[in-house]
Amino acid sequence: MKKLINDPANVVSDALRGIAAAHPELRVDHENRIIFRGDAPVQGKVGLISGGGSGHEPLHGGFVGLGMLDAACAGEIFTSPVPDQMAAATKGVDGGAGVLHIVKNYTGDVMNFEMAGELAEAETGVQVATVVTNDDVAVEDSLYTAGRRGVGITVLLEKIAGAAAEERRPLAEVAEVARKVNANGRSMGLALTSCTVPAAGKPTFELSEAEMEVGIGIHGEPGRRRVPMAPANEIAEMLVSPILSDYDFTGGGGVIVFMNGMGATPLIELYVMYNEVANILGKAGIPIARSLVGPYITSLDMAGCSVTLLKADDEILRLWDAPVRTPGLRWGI
Amino acid sequence: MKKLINDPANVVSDALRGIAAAHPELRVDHENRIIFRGDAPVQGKVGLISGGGSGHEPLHGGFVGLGMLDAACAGEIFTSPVPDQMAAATKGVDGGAGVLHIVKNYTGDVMNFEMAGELAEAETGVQVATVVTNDDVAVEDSLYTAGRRGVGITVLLEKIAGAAAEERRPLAEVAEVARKVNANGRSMGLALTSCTVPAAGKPTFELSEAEMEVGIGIHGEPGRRRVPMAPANEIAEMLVSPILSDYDFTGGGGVIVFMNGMGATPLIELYVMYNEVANILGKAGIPIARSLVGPYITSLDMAGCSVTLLKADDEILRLWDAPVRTPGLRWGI
Amino acid sequence: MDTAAFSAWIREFARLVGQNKDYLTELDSAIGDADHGANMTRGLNAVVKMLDEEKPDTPSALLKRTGMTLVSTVGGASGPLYGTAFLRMAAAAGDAETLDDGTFAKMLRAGLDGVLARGKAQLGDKTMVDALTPAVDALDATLAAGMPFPDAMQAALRAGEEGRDATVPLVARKGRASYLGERSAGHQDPGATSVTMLLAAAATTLTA
Amino acid sequence: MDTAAFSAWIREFARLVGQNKDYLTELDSAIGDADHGANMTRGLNAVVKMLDEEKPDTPSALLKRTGMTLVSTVGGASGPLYGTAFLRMAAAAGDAETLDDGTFAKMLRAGLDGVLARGKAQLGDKTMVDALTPAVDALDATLAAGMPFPDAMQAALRAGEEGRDATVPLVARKGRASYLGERSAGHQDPGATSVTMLLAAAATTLTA
Ligand SMILES: Nc1ncnc2c1ncn2[C@@H]1O[C@H](COP(=O)(O)OP(=O)(O)O)[C@@H](O)[C@H]1O
Ligand SMILES: Nc1ncnc2c1ncn2[C@@H]1O[C@H](COP(=O)(O)OP(=O)(O)O)[C@@H](O)[C@H]1O
Ligand SMILES: [Mg+2]
Ligand SMILES: [Mg+2]
Ligand SMILES: [Mg+2]
Ligand SMILES: [Mg+2]
Repeated sequence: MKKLINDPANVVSDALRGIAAAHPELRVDHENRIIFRGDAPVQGKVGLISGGGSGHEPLHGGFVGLGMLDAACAGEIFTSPVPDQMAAATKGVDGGAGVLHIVKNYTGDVMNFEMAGELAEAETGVQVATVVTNDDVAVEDSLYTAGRRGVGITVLLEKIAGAAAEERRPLAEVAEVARKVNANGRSMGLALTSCTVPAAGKPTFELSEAEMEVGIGIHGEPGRRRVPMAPANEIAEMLVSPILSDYDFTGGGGVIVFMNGMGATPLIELYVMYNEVANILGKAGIPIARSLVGPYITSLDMAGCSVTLLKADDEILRLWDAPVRTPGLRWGI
Repeated sequence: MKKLINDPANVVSDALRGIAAAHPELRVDHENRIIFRGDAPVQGKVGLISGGGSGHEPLHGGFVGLGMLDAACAGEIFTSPVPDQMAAATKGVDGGAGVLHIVKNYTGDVMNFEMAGELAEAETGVQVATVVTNDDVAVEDSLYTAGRRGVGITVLLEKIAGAAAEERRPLAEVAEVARKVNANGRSMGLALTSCTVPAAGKPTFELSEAEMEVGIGIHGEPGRRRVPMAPANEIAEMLVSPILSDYDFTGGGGVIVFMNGMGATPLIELYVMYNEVANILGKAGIPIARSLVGPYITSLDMAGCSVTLLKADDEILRLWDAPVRTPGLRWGI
Repeated sequence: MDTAAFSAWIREFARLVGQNKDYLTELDSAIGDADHGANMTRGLNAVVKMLDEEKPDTPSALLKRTGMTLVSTVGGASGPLYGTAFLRMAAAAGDAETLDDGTFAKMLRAGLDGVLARGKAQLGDKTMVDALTPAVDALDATLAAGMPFPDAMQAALRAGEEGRDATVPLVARKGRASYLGERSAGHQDPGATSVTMLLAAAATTLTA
Repeated sequence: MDTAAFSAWIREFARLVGQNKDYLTELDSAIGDADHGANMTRGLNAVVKMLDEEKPDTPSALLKRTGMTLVSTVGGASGPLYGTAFLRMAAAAGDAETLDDGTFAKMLRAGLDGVLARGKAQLGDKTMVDALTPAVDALDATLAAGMPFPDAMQAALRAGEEGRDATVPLVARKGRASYLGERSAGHQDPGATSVTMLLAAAATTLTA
C-alpha cells in the first residue's frame, strides 16, 4: 500500500486538519469530526447536514458552504459516523427552521442517523427531517433487502436542496425537493481496480488486467459481476442502459448528467466517457440540460467511474444554477 | 493497461468531443484541436493562449474561459502541440490587443511555440509575447541544459495573467505580471507510481511497493532519485525544503500554496499532505495567503503530488481573487 | 456473575477481536468494505479504556457504558447493532449486583431483540443474527433442561459457531453484502463471526 | 538521385521507424516520456500519405512537404527538429531535378545545421545531434577521399551508429532526458536512434 498518509489510524483527523488549514471559511470541530459553514447556524434557514464514511472526498465535507451543506460529519474510512457526531452537527446548524439529514442508504448510515435523530430531538427538540438517497440501479430494489445504495445522486441532491434552503423555504419543502431529486435520479458505477482501505493495507478485491467490476458502489465492495475489459463506448452502454431501463428520462426538462470519477481515474478519461454517454443520450432522444464531470463522490484510490442521470424540471434547474460556494463545487459567487 | 478509452490513438480527439459536449460555453475546433472561449476573440483584450501535451487535465483546456485562457491547444498525450495549432489559436483569440503565449519550459513546447509565433506574426502581423514557465526546483537551473521544467506555477500564472488581461491591461503589462508570477513561484513533485501512456500500453517506469520517485515532472519521466516510502510529514519536508532553499518566501504578502494531485491521488491524501505543508510553512514563519488543493496539473494516472509556492503581493492576490469561470477553476461569477 | 465477571467478559471479547482483527477485515473484504476488524477493534479498545477509567460498579452500568461507547466509537452497521445489543442487555440486567444464569439468558435475548429491532434482519439474511439467534435459543433450551451454566454456555457457543458457519452458503439480504447478490454466497459473514467471539468470551469468563 | 529516389528514401525511413516504434518508445520510457516511437510513426505515416496524394515532383518540393508535414503532425521536440532538418535540406536541394552526391552531402549538413540552430544542442549533449554530426562528417570525408557514394553512405551510417551507441554513457544536457541528471547515463538516446534509421534508409535506397 502506497499512500500519502502518516498512519492509517490518523488519516481522517489529519485530513480534517488539512481542510481546516486550506479553507478558513469553514469551521472544523476536530473532536466531533464535523465540518461546519463558518457562519453556522444561519438564522431562519433550514440546516442541511450530511455525513458518512470518509474516503469519498470531496463528498461530504467539500460540499459545506453557502448554497449546499451547513455541516458534514466525517466517519472513519468507509464507516458511517456515529450518532454523537450527527447529533452535535444537528444542534450546531439549527437556525430555528429545523434540520434536514441527508443520508445515503447504507445500513450503518441509516441506523446511526436514526439514533442521532432520536438523540437530537430528545435533547433539544430541534425538528429533524430525513431524506435517504438510494439511486444505484446496480442493486435490486426490494423491501426484503437493504435496498439500493445511495451514490452519485447525493452530490446533486446536496446542491439542489442546499439552494432550496438558501431560498429560506421551510423544512417540509426542502425535504420535498430533496426527495424529488432522489426519486428522479439513477446511477450506475464500474471499477477498473479495487481501492485500498488504509487500515486494511491491501486492495479489497483483486481484479486482473483483463477484467472490470460492473455495478460497484463507493466502498470498494465488489460489484454485481465481473466482465472483460471493454472500450469506452461499450462501458458507457453498460452504465447507461440499466439506468434508462429503470426510469423514464424522456419528457421533462432534459437531464443533468453527472460523470463521476472514482478517485484514481484521470479527467481525460472522464471526458472520453462523457462523450460516449452524451452520444447514447442523443440517440435516446434525451436532451442534456446540465452536466458535471469530475471526481465528486469517490472511493479512495479506486479507478473507475459512475454515471448519474437526474431528470430535470424548471425548479431543479433553477436550484442547480443558484450560487454555491464550497471547496468542491462553486459558481455564481 | 486499463483505461476508460476507446483506442489509444483517439484519446485526445474523443476527450475533446467530451469537453465540447459538457461545456457548451466553450467552442472546440476539432480539426486543430483548440478549445476556445465561446466569445473569442474578445475585442480590446489581450488574448491568452497556452497548450501542451494532453494528459495534464484540467490543464490547459479546463482553464479556458472568462478570467483565464482564451484558447488552449491540445497536443497528443505528453507531446507538445504543433505550430499550426498554436498559430490558428493565436489568430482566433486576437482581439486587437495582442496575444500572450504561455509556454511550459520543455524543448518541444518551446520550439513549437517559437515556430508558431514566427508563423502567426508573419501571416497576420498579430503581436505575440511569450512567457515560459520554469518553476521545478527538482531540475538544476543552468544555461547549458534545457533548464527547469514548467509545472505547477503554470496553473497559478494562467489564472493571474488571465485576470490581468480581463482588466484590459496592455500586452506588455500582462506579460510582465505573468513573468512576475513565474519568477516568484517554485514547485517540487513526487510520484508513488508511474503513469501509463495509452500508446505505450504499459507504465513508463517500474516502482516497487517500497519506493517512490522524488523530483518528477508531469510527463511520467523518472525523477531525480528513488527513495524509500515515507510518511506524509517526511514527504512534505522532501518537497518543501528544496523549494524554500531555492527562493526566499518570507516577507511579502505571504504565499499562495498549491497542493496538486498527479491524477490518481485521492483528495483525502492531498488534504493530509496540505496539513503537513501548512505545518512546515507555519514553522518557517511564512503566512499562507491563499490555497488551492486538488488535481489541476496532472500526469495521467500517476499517483503522487506536487507542491507549488507562489510569493504573493497585493497585485497577485487581487488578480487571484478576481472572478474566473472555467471548467477547472471557478469563483466570483 | 458480578461486575468483575462482566468486565472480564468484555475484556476477553476485546482481546479476541483484537487478535482476529485482520481476519475479520479479510472476511469483510470479500463481501463488504474491509473495515469490520478495524471498526470492532476501535470500539472495543475504547470500551476497555472506559472500563479502566470509569470502573462501572454494577453489571447494568458496565453494559450500558459499553453500549454507549460502542455506539459512539464504532460507526458503520456494527456500531448501532452491538451498541443497541449492550444497551438492551443493560436494561435487562436491572439493578442487581450479581446476575443468575436465567437473568443472563434473558439479558442475551434482550440483546438479540435489540439487534433485530434496530437492523430488521431475519434469520437467514446472512448477518450477525444468524449466529446470535441459535446461540440464545441454545442457551435457553439447555438451561431449561437443567444443564449447568458452563455447559449451557458451551452449547450456546457451539450453536453460534454452527450458525456462523451456516452463513457461508447464504445469499445476503441485509447489510453491505446484499449488494453483491448471488456473489455473496460462499463467504462467511463477518458480523456473525465477531458474534462467536462474544460468545466464546462469555464461555471462558462467565463460567468460573 | 531523383525525386523517386528521395521518395523511396523517406518511405523506407517511415517503414523502419514503424517497425521499431515500440523500441523507440521503450528507449524514450527510460529517460523520457515514452512517446518518441508514437510521435515519429504518426508523423511519418502522415508523410507517406502526403507523398501518395501529392506526388511532389522535385526533390526540393518533396523534402519541403516532408518537413512541413512533420512539423504539423509530430509535435514534441522531434517534430520541429526533424521538420527543420527537412526544410533546410529542401532549401539546399535547390531547383534541381536530380542531385549529385556532393549536393546530397551538402543537403544533409544543411539539415544538421537546422537541427543545431533550432535545438541549440552541442555534440555530447546526448541528442540526435550525436548521431547526425559524425554521419555528416563521415559522408563529407569519404566523398572527399573519392569513395563511391554507396560506400560513403555506408561509412556515414556506421559513423551515425557509433555516435548513437556513444550516447549511452552520456549525461543528457538537452531535451527531456536532461531532467534525470546523472540518472540519464546508461541509456541510449531515442532521437539518435531514429536518426540512424534515416541514415540506414538512405544507405539502402539512395545507392542504387
Ligand atoms: N441489518 C442488519 N442486521 C443485523 N446485522 C447486520 C445488518 N447489516 C449488517 N449487519 C452485520 O454487520 C456486519 C458488518 O459490519 P461492519 O463491517 O462493521 O459495518 P459496515 O457494513 O457498515 O461496514 C455484517 O457482517 C453483518 O453481520
Ligand atoms: N535541444 C535538442 N536538440 C537536439 N535534439 C533534441 C533536443 N532535445 C531533444 N532532442 C531529441 O529529441 C528526442 C526526443 O524526441 P521526442 O520523444 O519525440 O520528443 P519529446 O522529448 O518532446 O517527448 C531526444 O531523444 C533527443 O534526441
Ligand atoms: Mg463500513
Ligand atoms: Mg513528448
Ligand atoms: Mg464493513
Ligand atoms: Mg518523448
